[in-house]
Amino acid sequence: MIELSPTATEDEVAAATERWLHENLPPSWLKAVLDDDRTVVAAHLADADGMRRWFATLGDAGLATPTWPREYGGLDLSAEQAAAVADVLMRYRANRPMDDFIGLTLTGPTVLAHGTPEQKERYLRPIARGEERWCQLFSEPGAGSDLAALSTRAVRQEDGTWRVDGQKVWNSFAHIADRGLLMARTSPEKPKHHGISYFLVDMRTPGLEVRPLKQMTGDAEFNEVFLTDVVLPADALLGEVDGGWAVAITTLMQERNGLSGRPAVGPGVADDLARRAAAAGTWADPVLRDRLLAMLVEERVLQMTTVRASVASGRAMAGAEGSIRKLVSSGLEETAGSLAAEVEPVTALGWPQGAPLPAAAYEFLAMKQTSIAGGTSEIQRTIIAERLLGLPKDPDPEKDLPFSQRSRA
Amino acid sequence: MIELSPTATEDEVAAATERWLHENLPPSWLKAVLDDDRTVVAAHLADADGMRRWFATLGDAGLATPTWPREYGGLDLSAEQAAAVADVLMRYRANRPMDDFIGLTLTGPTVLAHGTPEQKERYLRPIARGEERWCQLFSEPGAGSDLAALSTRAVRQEDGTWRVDGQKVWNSFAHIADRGLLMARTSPEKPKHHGISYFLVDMRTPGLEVRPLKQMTGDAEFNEVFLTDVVLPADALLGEVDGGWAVAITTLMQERNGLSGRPAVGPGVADDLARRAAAAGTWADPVLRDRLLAMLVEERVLQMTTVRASVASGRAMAGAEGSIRKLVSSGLEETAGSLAAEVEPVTALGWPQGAPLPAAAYEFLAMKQTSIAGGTSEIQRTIIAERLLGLPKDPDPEKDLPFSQRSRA
Amino acid sequence: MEFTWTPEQLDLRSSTRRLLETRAPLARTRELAEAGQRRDEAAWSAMTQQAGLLALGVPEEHGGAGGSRVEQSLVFEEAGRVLLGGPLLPTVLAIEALLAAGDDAALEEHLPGLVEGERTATLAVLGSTGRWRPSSPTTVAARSGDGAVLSGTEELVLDGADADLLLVLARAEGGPTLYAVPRDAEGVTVERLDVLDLTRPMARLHLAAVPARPLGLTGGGAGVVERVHRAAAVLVAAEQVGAMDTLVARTAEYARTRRAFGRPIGAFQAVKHRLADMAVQLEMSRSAAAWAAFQDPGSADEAFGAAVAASYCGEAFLQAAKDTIQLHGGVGFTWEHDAHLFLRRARAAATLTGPPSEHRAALVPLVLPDLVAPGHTEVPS
Amino acid sequence: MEFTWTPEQLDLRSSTRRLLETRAPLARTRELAEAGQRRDEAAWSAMTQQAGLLALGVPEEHGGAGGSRVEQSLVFEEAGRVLLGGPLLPTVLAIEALLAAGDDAALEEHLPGLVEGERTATLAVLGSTGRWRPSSPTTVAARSGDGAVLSGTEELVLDGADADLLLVLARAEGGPTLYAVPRDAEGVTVERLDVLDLTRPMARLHLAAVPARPLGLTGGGAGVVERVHRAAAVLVAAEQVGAMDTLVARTAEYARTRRAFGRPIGAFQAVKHRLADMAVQLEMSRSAAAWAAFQDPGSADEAFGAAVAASYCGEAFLQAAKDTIQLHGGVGFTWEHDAHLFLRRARAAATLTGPPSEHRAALVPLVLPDLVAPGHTEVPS
Repeated sequence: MIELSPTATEDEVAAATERWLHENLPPSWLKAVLDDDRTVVAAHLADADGMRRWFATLGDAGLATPTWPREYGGLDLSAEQAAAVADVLMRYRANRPMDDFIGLTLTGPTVLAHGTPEQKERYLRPIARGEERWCQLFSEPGAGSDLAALSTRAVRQEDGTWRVDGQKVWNSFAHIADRGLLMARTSPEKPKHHGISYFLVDMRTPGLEVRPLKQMTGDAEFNEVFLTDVVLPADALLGEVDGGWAVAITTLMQERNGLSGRPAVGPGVADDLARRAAAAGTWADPVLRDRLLAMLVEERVLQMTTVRASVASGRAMAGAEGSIRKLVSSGLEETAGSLAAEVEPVTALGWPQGAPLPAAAYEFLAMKQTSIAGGTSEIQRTIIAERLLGLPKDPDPEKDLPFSQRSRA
Repeated sequence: MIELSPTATEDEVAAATERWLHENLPPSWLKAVLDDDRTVVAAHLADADGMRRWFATLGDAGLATPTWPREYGGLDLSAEQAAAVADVLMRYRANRPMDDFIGLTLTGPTVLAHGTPEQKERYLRPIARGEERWCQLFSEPGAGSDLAALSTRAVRQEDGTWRVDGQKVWNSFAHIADRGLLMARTSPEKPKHHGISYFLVDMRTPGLEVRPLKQMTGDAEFNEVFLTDVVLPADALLGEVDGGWAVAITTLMQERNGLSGRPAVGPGVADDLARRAAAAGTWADPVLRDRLLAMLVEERVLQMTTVRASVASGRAMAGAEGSIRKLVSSGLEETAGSLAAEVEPVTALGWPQGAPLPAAAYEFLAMKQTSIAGGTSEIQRTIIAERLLGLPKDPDPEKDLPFSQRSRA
Repeated sequence: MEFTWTPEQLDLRSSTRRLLETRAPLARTRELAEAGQRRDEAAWSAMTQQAGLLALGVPEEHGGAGGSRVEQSLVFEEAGRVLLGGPLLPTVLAIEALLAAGDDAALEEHLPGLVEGERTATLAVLGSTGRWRPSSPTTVAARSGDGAVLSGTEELVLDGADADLLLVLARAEGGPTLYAVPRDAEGVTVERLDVLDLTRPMARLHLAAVPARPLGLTGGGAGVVERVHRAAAVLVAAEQVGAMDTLVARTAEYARTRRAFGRPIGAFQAVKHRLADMAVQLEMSRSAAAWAAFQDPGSADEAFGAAVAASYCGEAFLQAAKDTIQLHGGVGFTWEHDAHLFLRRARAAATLTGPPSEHRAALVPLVLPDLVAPGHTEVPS
Repeated sequence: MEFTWTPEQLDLRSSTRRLLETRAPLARTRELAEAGQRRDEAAWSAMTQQAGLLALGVPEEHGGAGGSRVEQSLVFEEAGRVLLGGPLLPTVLAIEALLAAGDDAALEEHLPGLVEGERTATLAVLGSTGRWRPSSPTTVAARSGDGAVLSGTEELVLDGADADLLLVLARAEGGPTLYAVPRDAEGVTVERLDVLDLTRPMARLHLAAVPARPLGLTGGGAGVVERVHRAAAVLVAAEQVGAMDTLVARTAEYARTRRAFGRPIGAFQAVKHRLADMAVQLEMSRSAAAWAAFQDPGSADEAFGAAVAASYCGEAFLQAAKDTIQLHGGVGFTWEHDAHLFLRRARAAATLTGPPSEHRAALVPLVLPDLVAPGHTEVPS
């Protein structure tokens, strides 16, 4: 484990991380990074065994999970210090991949907050060392924005185990995950928020079936997960029986705390679109040009806002900061997708058979994804209005009704 | 009264109206119109006595209120036929002025639908002949979009008269009106829609005070009306006691039935703005130009929609047509006001002391008026969603509560 | 008179709707799209040979039904409702081009087969830029003996890999000229494409000294293509209205039945008001598309109506498709849901008929002619 | 480092807020506006002589407080909150111009009186077009003996009827040059205007052979004015953030308390979501304005930050002012309500700092220099 004072400045943290990398990264990898030799770096990243060993080294040093407590494989660093670590790791391509996002960012803090000592011992270190990958089993076909309307059932058996039946949807990484975070209804006779429990699930449990879910882009980044007579051990329960909603809140609050490095203001998607417009000849259109520049401005202002939110004295968005950023970036993605198809109008419409979708077509088709996934833009506006402005909550006439008595479509 | 078959085509109606005008319009006026001599026409329009006589002639012929029954001064014409009449009258500048809108368009149909024979006799002919001008006393400071929340009280006295106290607001023409349409609460112990009555009020009744209400433009088109111990005779009541809401619905449904002539597709506000941009040099800005043209397109499409709505076979907007047109035209007015200030940026910012507001400044300041007055854009969207698309109604948790028990700010 | 449909026209609308609902419903459109097929053969012959839909735009002296743009537009509105794709639009536009070129021999040769649906045709008039620039085609016609040979690349050719007849616009000595080329002519290389709008197969065509027959007057091609461009704008606008109508009806139905937070989602103003805006834009689009269809083909009023309808309906449909996805939430983003078929169509249609800002710029000489002067206006190139 | 304010800076913000809340609250702004007065004398001397707000932008060697743009921007944010108008902005910008011109004699002559608030100054640099075109001024400087005389019309001169000193940009032989002119100089005709933004008196100035003293180098005026334009963009953006903050707070308060249909109107999503969008744009604007203020005056980063802030905050403020009126309904449309004062300010500020699309176009050479090439870009003229 690397030694870092809790009062170290971000620059000191970055320097210490860099020193450690120079000492611990396989020499050929280090050299390739320093020489900017992308072929060699790519070869390292493609070497599964080598990466497994590297993640173990990284995890043992506490650098994969720097904000966690030292006893569970972390370094007790602040979010700002951790961002400095992430920054350096990314520069050396030595960071953990996106596939590990749920384990590192959601499972870790949730188990830390609600787990028994045994659960912490069992689950945290394998995440820190990259040995187990996680997915999230929350949304259901009938419970999207209104997550607490979920109807997957978990029934306690006489032997203390749980039998689970239901269907989940929009589960990223479920097809490659070892474990999952599951919410299920344990007491349908209670109001909807009060009858849900939270489980830690082995994805290899019999009865659990993962099917890819094809999106409008043609990709299948997400999955559907069907649970049929799935039996979970008693200690799969995280937190109290029927106390799952509070546990889920912890998970949901983490969604925006990814280790994404220190924010900066610089070229983004709009700059790329402008260059593509120049190449396609559409930059000559003054109306399109102004729209591209308006997008560029908004993108930069979002970056500035992200920088501001990362600086203690700049924070004033009182709990709604993540929603503000998500709302704006969803809008930007929609704008980018619309513009992409106008910037390269011919390319977006047809391409050689069997070739991958051109960027313009893909961006156009994917533009709505962020406005919907992870809480729709409508939900974000509601959160902002309620948390930041203190406006009254949207009514839910069935909030206090027993779940089993609610109206159905 | 002029003779017209109920099956006359619009062109036949127009021709008959024109013939009648040639026979009845004062000869110098007729000549001035035919010669396009605007000075002489203006002199006629400014001659109060002459206009009074003319309105009497027009009214006696049934042409001021062609859709009304013949027995009350109308001609039993259809809306399409009446539009043909209005068209011709406007062409000869022989139509009734905007100041008479409420009497002609709101009071008439409301009294026809809900009045006693005595009330019809008393009120309708003076409207048809231009002898009495009306205003509407509905909105209150605490009851705007939620009109049924009005709190002006009317208490029945032992002698059968009503004592009224309260305050009204946004009353066009109240300062020049002879009579008013008043809604007041007669039974506060009933739910809000069920305790309102509707009265026909003499605006000269003691205790009734009209004050001009200055708008952000600096104009005072509207008034506030204060009612203090105003005593109304028993026969001021229109419809049943506590049945005022149904009467008011009749009035509100008429708001868009003004006799505005036959609709057409042609140059509008956007064309004017484009020409002003050319004069100011801002037409050279391609981004502004595209926005002006987009407004021009929308304005033309609204005209096309108005034409469509006026043709029987084109109607398919099922009761929401007025709301659609109001919503779009509010948006256009807002766009026009925004554009005006960009088209003539220097003019809009400052002008010689004491000179009237330049168009660019006035249009900019007035741009929000239509989005708010006569039912906000939010209310129009709600109406469209409920009537045209059958979406569920917005909840009103206090709808069925006695008015006196409702929450207050 | 605008917006006054005859009983016969209304019958045509109903019979077309019934025909498409039974023979070419949206579910069938999806099957064809997923299988990469251009048309359902049985439905095609029902539409052409039985219902005679392709004869609507053809004068009686040429063996057609003598219908007007109004009839055609009613048919395309119905076609839009079920996202009918394939050879219908390109063949109708090719017929329009043949009629506009006024070349009697060509009409006699090609029209009967096309009208009967036995053969199909398409336009290759956007050149290598994929944009409507009829005065400056990029394909070149060179003289060769008595006739001409064409060389160039043609982008975004609808049904280009399967249509029997290609109408190609090329730069000739006397000016832009339209040529007829059999698709299987020597020198034509067809590059079949994967497409954004899954309902409308497209190809890129490479022409290498392809022998071609001129249609109508040499140098008259630009005028013909401009006229066809307007027809395309008017018919596509009608199609967009039909498509939007499906979107509004389906999304409203979803909002009435899908529940969240104890209520149908249609009770939330965020949903309700967005749907109201969709309905408003649909009604406005309906007016614009119909108004354009009621104008005389070739008239300035038609040019105006086409530009208004193309810019308004194109943007409205794109917005409606996006809103449909947003209001459906996750399910709207899946492949299984039809929303993306509409989104794809909306984008492709807007590109194929030309960007809305170009249509708006085209209005200036029509409605603000005094503002067309050096320094006053600029049509984006 | 961006967004890290020192404790002294935060103190400055609080003390300025207290000062303005007591001496120049919004209600006082309205009184002055309705009476057509340029300033409250007592408040002005409290701001200048006591609080030294005008010294913030002046280096210590010139007798100032040596503050940076960050301090100035904090003050302008507070001023925006109460829509403080009058001579503050024009005098601060005139001081900026004097400093940028670097003419020691002029600094010695003018700076002390301006910093102390004893005298006021303004810029007359927009010429007869009312637009920022520092390379092509419309006022002309002619030689006259040793000095120069200026002739021309200057539009949109803030506080132009009352400011003691005018800084005029004129076309001289050696290029655009800035000149100092006492407002009461012979040949200056002041046309006091009625104004849209009631808080900021404006005048049109007619100069007829007015004797003037050049500031700094002949031909150096364009650079000076460009620098001042950027300062104006940054400070006005801060002011806009303050003003928007007032709007969001007041509108949210209204939405929490005003009831309709049995609920506070803030429970309706149409209101709630519109307010959320206002809050988002406020937070975004806050970031943009502060980021710009943290950049070194004169640097390319400042030019970038100023263009971003001016275009973003200008449009956001205008939208917030419109939304405020919409969400207040009828009462928001009355003269008595403050909403229109904000709407007026928003419009005037956007014109005075230049149209957003111009600021966006100015970004191209800064962030996409490879796209500045013939045919690639075009700055609207």
